[in-house]
Amino acid sequence: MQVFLQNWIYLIASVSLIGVGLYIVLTKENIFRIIVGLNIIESGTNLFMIAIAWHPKAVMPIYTATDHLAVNGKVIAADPLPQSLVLTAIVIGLGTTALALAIGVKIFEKYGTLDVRKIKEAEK
Amino acid sequence: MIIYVATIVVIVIIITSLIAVFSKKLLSSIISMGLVSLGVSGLFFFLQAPDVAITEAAIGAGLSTAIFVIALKKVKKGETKDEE
Amino acid sequence: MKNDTPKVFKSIFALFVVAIFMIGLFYAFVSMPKGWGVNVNNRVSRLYILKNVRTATRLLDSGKFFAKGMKPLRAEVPYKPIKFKKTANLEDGAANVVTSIVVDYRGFDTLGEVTVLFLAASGVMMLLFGKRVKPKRKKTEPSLIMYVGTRIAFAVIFLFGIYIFVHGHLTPGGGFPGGAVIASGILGLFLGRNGYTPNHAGLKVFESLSGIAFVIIGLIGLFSVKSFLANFLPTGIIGNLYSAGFISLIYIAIGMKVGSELAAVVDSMIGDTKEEWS
Amino acid sequence: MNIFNNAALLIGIPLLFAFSIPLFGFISKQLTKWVTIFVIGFNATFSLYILLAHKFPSVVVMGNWVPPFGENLYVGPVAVFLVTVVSLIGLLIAIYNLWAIKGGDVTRFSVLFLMYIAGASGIILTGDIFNLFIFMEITEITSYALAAYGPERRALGGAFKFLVVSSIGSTLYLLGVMLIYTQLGTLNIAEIAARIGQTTPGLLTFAGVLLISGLAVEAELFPFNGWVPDTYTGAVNGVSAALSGIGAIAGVYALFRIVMTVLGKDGMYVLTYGKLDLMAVIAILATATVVIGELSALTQKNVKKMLAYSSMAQMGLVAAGFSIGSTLGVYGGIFQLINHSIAKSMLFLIVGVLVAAGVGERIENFKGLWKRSPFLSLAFTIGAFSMLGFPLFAGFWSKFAIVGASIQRGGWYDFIIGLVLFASVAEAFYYLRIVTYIFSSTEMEKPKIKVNLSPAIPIFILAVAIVAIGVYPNLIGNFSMQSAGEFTHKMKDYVLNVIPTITAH
Repeated sequence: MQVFLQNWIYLIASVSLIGVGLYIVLTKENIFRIIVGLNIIESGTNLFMIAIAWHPKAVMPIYTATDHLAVNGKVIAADPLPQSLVLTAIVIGLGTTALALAIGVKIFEKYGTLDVRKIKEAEK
Repeated sequence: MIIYVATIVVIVIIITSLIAVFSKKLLSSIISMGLVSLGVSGLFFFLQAPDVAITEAAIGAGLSTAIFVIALKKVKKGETKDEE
Repeated sequence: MKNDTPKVFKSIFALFVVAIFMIGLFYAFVSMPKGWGVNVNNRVSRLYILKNVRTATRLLDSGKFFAKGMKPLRAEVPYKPIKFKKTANLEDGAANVVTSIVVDYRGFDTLGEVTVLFLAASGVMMLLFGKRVKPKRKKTEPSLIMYVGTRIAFAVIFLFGIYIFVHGHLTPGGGFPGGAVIASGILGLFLGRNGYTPNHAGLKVFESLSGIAFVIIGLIGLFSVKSFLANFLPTGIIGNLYSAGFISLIYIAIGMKVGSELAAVVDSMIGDTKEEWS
Repeated sequence: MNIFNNAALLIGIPLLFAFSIPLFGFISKQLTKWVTIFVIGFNATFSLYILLAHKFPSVVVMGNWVPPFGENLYVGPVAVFLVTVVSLIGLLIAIYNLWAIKGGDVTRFSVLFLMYIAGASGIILTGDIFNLFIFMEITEITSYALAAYGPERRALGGAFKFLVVSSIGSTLYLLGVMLIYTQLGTLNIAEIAARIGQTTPGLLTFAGVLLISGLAVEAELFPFNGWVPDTYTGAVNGVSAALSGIGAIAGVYALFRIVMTVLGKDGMYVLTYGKLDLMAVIAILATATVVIGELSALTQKNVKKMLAYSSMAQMGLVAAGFSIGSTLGVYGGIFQLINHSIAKSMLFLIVGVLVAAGVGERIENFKGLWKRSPFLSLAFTIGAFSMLGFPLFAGFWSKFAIVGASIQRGGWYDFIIGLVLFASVAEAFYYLRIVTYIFSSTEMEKPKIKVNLSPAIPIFILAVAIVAIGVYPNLIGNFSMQSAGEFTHKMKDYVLNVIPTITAH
């Protein structure tokens, strides 16, 4: 049971988050809801990237913290490179979210609605 | 042992993300997005990535949600009701 | 045209796309090697496993590097206790390996990342630009306790943010979360008092100067060590505050930049503006 | 491995000035636009120097870590040539912006425009697959913000659509990068390219599909280009010119750098590793793009929207040229890419001048334009003829090369080129329709249009460039041929220049 969970639980979490986010983006009409969906997709992607850098016996990649963390005389740290990539991805996600919200607020000021369908009709 | 805690967190995250899909109010869907971020940051900690966990908690769960709520307040000022 | 499609079809189509995507990812995960390990005794480098970068570079120059198999990717390596002594290069200068990667090996990425955040903030400010309109009186004024409390909390939060980004090379954290923490403290000030506005010109100058500082640190590297964003400071002993070369300098610049930038974003989101086009 | 670290200034100087433009903004708003011009001018001069002094191929080492360990920029023939073109066109559009950008937050606009050019240069220069993602984000974030700029409300809808599509695209790209990383443990393009044969074919195919769907958003290929018409129509004209002239170059470059250099096999015609030949997939997508783009453009009454659809179709043509996979095909693709950038950005600038003069964007408004402004009419005609591929105009040579390459390859590529040529007939129809409108006479006498110096200079230079390339194609052709070699001979011209000791697997 434990082995099964270790292998699969993080993958299930990340993939279902990506799926839920994609579903929101594809079906919802409210602009703010679409941005919520984009955020959830981003969380799922980050989780996926961290999960494939991990090993059940791994310790965190910090020298001063791992001094006494030998497992059976052997030690493995989680792969730090994907972690650094995810740091970057999180910050980029914040930037995109802020810009999208600014555009959304602007759209509400000018069209008086956040519904994508109504905006399309107003353009015609 | 910690994997069972992680499993519970994962179940909570998935349920919360489903709330984000089906909730009628925009505010509750935004809050559940923040909760998803918070749960994911907890998972990062279980996955031995404390740097990422702190960053996600501060940026993804904290500031991102705050900006969201501020923007939502700005939109609500208009008279038009805009729930789906 | 698209509006006439019933909601059910749309959901079914969405579910279809999502299902294909999820199956693909599951398939990919099943067929990939799992559980990447890194030996902490060796230094972090491209392969993180076989060798440290200096030896690897030597092997690379003599053409032997790629002849070695890439097999021992997941091998567990016998544990040797680490002795902290004076370090020779930045590679073993920082106690936090992720920091070492973020600022040193992939420092150029981080410069780009800071730029992305700066551009997003600029975009928000450009879109919400206009003449400030005085906010209407709120129905509920924040109470005195809120007012005083947020101000006291701001001092503590500010200090904590600075702690996070100064200790970026020793403990988890770094410039980005530190800056975000400071920005959330400023957000508290907004909530504590109606009509609070930070000093806009000050924020702008602060933001620009810390960004310029980052690039200039890179340019100093280019002119002294002959490579953009190269370390030019001594690296010290692992675990000391004054170690890890220019990492802490860069993190201080990043922290200040991110803090002032996010504060400006919050400010332009909260304020009401009326745009005018000449 | 030649090292030329000073080329890092191509990214460093724009960043330095982008951060300091808000400080210049305290002095004067007009000054910030001049700073933009100065910095892009520096980039153009420096890259022109590298091109003419033949400082390439060389590698720029970042942070003193040699290529497979740290990050690097690769200054190869493609990179130098495309960066030069990008910064020259960017310089001309920046000169146009001096006159066109007035209201709103001009300071921030200058920052964003400058970083848009620098981000496109970064995409072209970088030698690291994740760094490519960062620069892609820089160009995309700036382009959402730039596209949303302007007094018109339709700009916002287009910008939001672009944002949603391309942030999903970049997520997919990131997943693809991670899948490759799990197999090879590296992010360096040269090393991945050399060792791509070691990966599992199934996983590689899935990763390739993810990478392509991420990159096709900016390269405007068929299922991912729904944002193009709205965004181009809504944006201010200077921005539309930049999006179609500069963003397209960066997008197409990134797509084919990944597909041909990273995933491709060396050979007579480039094919890709994995279970599925991704070059063939791209050929089909490109054909679909051409057909759909041209047929949609045919029905448009709004000139700007028509130009947007036409731009989509031209990108399809470029991708079709690249996907033939031979040196001649890639040569045609690059040549067409540059011709398209020059002509399309000029057409958008002309529409901008006309709209500002109160003429309007609809086709009927163009009636009798010849009487009102001979200069603009002539320039528009030159651009339209270059798009059509008339002899003695720039577009002729590139279309000729693409057709020749596809005939040389034969097989089912004959079918593709047939469809593309059929679609070109539609293109001829709608461009000639505007040209006849321009030269037809009207009864009513309307006032003449006065063109300021600042928009006139870029339009004039671009028009002269089109005619010059048309008369003397080797002006661009030699460099294009040189660049095409880098795409089709990846080991000899790319990988070994970056990591000399590596062996192919």
